[in-house]
Amino acid sequence: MNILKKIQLPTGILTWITLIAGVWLVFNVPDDFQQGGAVKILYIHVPSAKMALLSYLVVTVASILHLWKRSETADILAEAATSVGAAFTAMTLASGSIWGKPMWGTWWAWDARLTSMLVLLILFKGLMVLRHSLDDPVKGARATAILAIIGAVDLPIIHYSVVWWRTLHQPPSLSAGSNAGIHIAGPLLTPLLILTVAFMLLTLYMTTVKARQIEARRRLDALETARMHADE
Amino acid sequence: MTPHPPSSDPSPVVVLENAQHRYGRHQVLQGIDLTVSPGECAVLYGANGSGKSTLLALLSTRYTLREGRYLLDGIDVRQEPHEARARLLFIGHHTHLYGHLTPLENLQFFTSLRTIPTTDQQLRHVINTVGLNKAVDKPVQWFSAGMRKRLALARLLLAHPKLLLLDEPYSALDTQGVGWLNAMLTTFLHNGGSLIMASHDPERVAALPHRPWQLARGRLHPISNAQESEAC
Amino acid sequence: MTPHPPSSDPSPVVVLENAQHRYGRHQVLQGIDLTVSPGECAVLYGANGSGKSTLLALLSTRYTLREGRYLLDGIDVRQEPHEARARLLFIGHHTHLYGHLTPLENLQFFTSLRTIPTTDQQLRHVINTVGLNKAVDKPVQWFSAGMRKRLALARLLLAHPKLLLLDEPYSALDTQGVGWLNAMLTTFLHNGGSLIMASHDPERVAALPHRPWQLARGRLHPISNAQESEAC
Amino acid sequence: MLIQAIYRIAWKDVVGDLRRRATLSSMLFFAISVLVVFQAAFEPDRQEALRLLPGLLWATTLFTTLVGLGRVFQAEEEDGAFEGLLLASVPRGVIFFGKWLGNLLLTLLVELLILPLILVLFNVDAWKHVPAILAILALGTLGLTGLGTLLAAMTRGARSRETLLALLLLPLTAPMLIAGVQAIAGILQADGIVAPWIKLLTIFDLVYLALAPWAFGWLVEE
Amino acid sequence: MLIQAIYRIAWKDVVGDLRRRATLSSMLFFAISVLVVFQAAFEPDRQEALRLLPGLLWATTLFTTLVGLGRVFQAEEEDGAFEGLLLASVPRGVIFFGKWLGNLLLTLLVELLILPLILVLFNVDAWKHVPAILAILALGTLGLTGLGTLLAAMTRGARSRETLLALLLLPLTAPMLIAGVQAIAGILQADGIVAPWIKLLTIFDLVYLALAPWAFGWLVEE
Ligand code: HEM
Ligand SMILES: Nc1ncnc2c1ncn2[C@@H]1O[C@H](COP(=O)(O)OP(=O)(O)OP(=O)(O)O)[C@@H](O)[C@H]1O
Ligand SMILES: Nc1ncnc2c1ncn2[C@@H]1O[C@H](COP(=O)(O)OP(=O)(O)OP(=O)(O)O)[C@@H](O)[C@H]1O
Ligand SMILES: [Mg+2]
Ligand SMILES: [Mg+2]
Repeated sequence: MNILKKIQLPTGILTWITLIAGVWLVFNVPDDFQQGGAVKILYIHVPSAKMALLSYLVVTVASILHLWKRSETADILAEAATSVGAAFTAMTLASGSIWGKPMWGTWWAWDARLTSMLVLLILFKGLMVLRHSLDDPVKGARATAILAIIGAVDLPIIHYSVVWWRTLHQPPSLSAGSNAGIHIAGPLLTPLLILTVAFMLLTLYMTTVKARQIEARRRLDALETARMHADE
Repeated sequence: MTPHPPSSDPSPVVVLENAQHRYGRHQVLQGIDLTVSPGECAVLYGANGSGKSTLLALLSTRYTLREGRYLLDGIDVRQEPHEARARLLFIGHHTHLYGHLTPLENLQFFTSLRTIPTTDQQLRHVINTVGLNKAVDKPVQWFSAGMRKRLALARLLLAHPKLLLLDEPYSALDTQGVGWLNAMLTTFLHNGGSLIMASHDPERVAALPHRPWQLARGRLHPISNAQESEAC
Repeated sequence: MTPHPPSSDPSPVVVLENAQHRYGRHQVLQGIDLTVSPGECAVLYGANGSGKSTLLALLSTRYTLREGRYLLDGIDVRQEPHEARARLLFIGHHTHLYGHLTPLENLQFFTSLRTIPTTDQQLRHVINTVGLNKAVDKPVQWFSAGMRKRLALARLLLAHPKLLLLDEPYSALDTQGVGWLNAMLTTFLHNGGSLIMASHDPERVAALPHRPWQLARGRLHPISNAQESEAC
Repeated sequence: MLIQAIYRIAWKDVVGDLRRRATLSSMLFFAISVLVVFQAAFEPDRQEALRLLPGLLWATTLFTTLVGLGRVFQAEEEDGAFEGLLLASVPRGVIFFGKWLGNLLLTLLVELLILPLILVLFNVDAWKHVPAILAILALGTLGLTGLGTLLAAMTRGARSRETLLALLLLPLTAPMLIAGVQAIAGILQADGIVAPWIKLLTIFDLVYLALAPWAFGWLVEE
Repeated sequence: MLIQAIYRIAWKDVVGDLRRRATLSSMLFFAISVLVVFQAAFEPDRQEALRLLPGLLWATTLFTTLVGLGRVFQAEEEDGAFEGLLLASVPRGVIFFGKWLGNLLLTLLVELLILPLILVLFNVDAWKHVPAILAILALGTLGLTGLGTLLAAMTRGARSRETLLALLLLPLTAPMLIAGVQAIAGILQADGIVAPWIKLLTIFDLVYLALAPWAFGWLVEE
């Protein structure tokens, strides 16, 4: 946990620098001929979507570690990444909806990617609720870890949904070899890459802060019980 | 083992006449007569399954009396069960506690439902008295058997019933708990309360002035203190 | 109150070394050492909430031992909990009974899960022995407290464990039940079984040859038979 | 006095729940997953969605209520807590209304949140009818939760309880459901008939809420 | 030996239930009332009913399973019965499969009975596809009940348990639901695609039934 304390400030600073740089670039890039001003949402939407998926991946890995090694650190990491991931998932859904209105003429459509992303949000919620519904925190942590691992089947579904099904949603455009859909051209690509890095740093920063918070709260609870059972 | 003088108090707290109870077709109690005066303690002995808990359930109004007469403090319980309930307190095999609430919250709920005016400080004091001060903020579901029993019995210090009904109050209590309970009950009787309890433990009851009864084959008989140890 | 001679049997049934248990961060047991030889009965005394039931849960493999060593009949329980379970029988505060099944069905389920070969006639005989012949076809949910306890204890006559763990076995039993239980336990010990029980009732334990222990502040100490009545 | 007791009982259930923050939001997310299931199962197109909207709303409300009913007496199951409640000297009706109030509040909150969501997710343009729809939902919910609370009390300690509860609730609420669906459908159509259905809903409410406390008193008697 | 233990545990749950005749019939009637609710809520015409059939079947199965999950560990809750089961010297996986088997059998029976009912009630002419539809339902039910049993074990003793169970089960089964609906829809159409959906269902079954006993072992450890 010490390492978290050390990296918190530097990541915070780096996050701000890249964020500001990215945003500056975004407002100095010509509007897309086809999409108009609305394209700027891309710079929030795409990075938050990636970070949502990344966070769930972190939760899964941390859950496996928690079960395997009985590591409490892994459990704290899983809990922290769950809140962060839920926030990014909500952000993806919100930004996607806002973007969808001008692009598709509707806030929402039940296409595979959108639906599976909604399922991811419900899953995150389930993880958060389950942990606190079981009164024994040890059991809560273990049940949550198992649920997270089972829920991980949703990740490939989200990612490959645009390939497996004919969807309204944009197929992958950053990956090499894709030739369908709109390609994100050079001048648009640079700020997107910078912002993706910025969001990655932001995720790291938020997870760090959250993890330290959780750790502190658990330690406080421990002190509380210790106080209660002192002297006996 | 102070034998209680046969009392002929003019206004008994409990008058039960010709009471009976059936579970389906199984007649558990028949022709039960029981009179208890203020300050008197009646102890019910009887083999397992003889109907002690059933009799207490009848007295507590938990089961409705189908035949016979039951006067509590002059009130006809069959007519006004509601009035009767305000005058009695029953602590049975079960503790009537909410597992997800702390001792303090459990007692708060208890007093507020019965509109007993108390302050949190008083409640804390009561919790201290029964030796649960260290667990005052711990949800009750994590209590040991004896701790639950102690908390259940703590209600005795809050409600001031005319009639107290206890089902095996000594079970699960340690020596200190038994001493504390007997002290509390002595005060209660001294202040004119009436007590009816079921027990298998004549050694522990011995510290209280009491009148023993035996339940057998559905009928209730007074017995002498000398017969106690065989009756239970 | 026959004091048990300090035994130095070469192959003890239970060897517990430096055992400990925590609920969350609340350390209930620490550095517990306990050795029990065949034919020996160890009685655990201690105040309410001192950790007797917790220690029994550890010994029963219900809770997993995190630190220390636990050998049962030569088997390392941490390695082979499964093997250990086949050698012990635990009857705790709870009766482990299914309310919707009759006594006979409950015992059938018990024996079939443990693959103890029995006939219905034998089971009926056992039910008679514990005095439940009249209730043999009645679903257990309608039993009185003492009748449930009797049925729970009847398992003792079916399983032939090396180690028997009992948590307050005398509670809810009437005098006849206590006599019957003590007779049964004496036979069990005589046949070389080992018994560990928690109790608050030195008067009733006195009928068995036993060695008393006290649990206080999370530690287990041997005490003399003279100290028993203060220890519980 | 009695009001205070009702409040205390509801408080123990609802506020106690809300304080732990789990219940309301998990009911909401449950309702969302019911929507996902409907979509996955029926895949209505836009035209169909408008027609199915009233049914969707009521079916979601119904399942949310149903799934929430187990909770109503859950806390009372442990260690004779319900017995303790019955032995307090409050009339049985008060206990019933305390339990009902807690249940009602949660269900209403969920409805309030789920309606706009449905409109967005199924792409239905009925925003100007939202207040009227909510009013009808609330009207139906009064009776629905009243009946539900009674049934939850009735099936306390029963085996296969959830199934039984569902089995009893669904047919009994079918008439309310039809009335509710028709009332909302009436509102969504320009020339729809609404008034008689609302009258019907009101009658159901009154009957259930008048009968329930009395029936409850009978149920807990032993 | 182990098989026998699985059978004994399932026996205690199912046969014990069936003998008292309550569970199966109440599950069946519950399924019927779900159908009534669907009918009241959506009022599909005959043409629509054919299109909605796969969804109707799966939604009914899903809700029936969901409502039945509370039952799976209900008998174990009382008086430490589950603890007793864990202390018997059978591997944890056996206990899981015992519980699962009981659950599976009941759900399959209900499906078997409900399918002809749906065809009659909604007046759909698909009798010649009955065996194929049943096979697909059964395939999906394997994984569904496996996952459900695991979640029921996971939420033992949780607060607001039914809501939680529903909240966890529905999103996790959404992919299976889609696959199941599409497979049956494929069968009903002359030139429908079925094979890939069946493959998907099988994969889900295998994954859930391989993970579940192992996860169960973790869950009951203390
Ligand atoms: C609520 C609606 C939406 C949701 C839930 C959503 C979800 C997602 C997700 C999860 C990703 C990341 C996929 C991955 O990395 O595997 C993504 C990427 C993307 N989305 Fe959306 N989206 C929505 C609406 C939109 C709209 C309206 C557009 C624009 C027409 C759009 C354009 C994109 C683009 C260009 C990408 C990057 C594609 C790639 O490189 O993979 N999205 N979206
Ligand atoms: N599941 C649990 N979670 C947290 N704390 C627990 C749990 N079970 C027991 N405890 C705590 O551990 C301590 C010991 O409990 P235990 O039940 O072992 O006591 P005991 O000696 O059996 O008491 P009694 O004589 O009352 O039965 C108590 O302080 C209790 O509150
Ligand atoms: N709800 C019930 N339904 C049917 N029979 C019941 C019910 N409760 C108790 N009985 C039966 O009534 C008889 C008396 O039970 P009761 O609990 O009153 O006995 P008790 O004297 O308290 O016994 P114990 O000393 O074991 O606590 C028993 O035979 C029991 O089986
Ligand atoms: Mg009794
Ligand atoms: Mg104990």
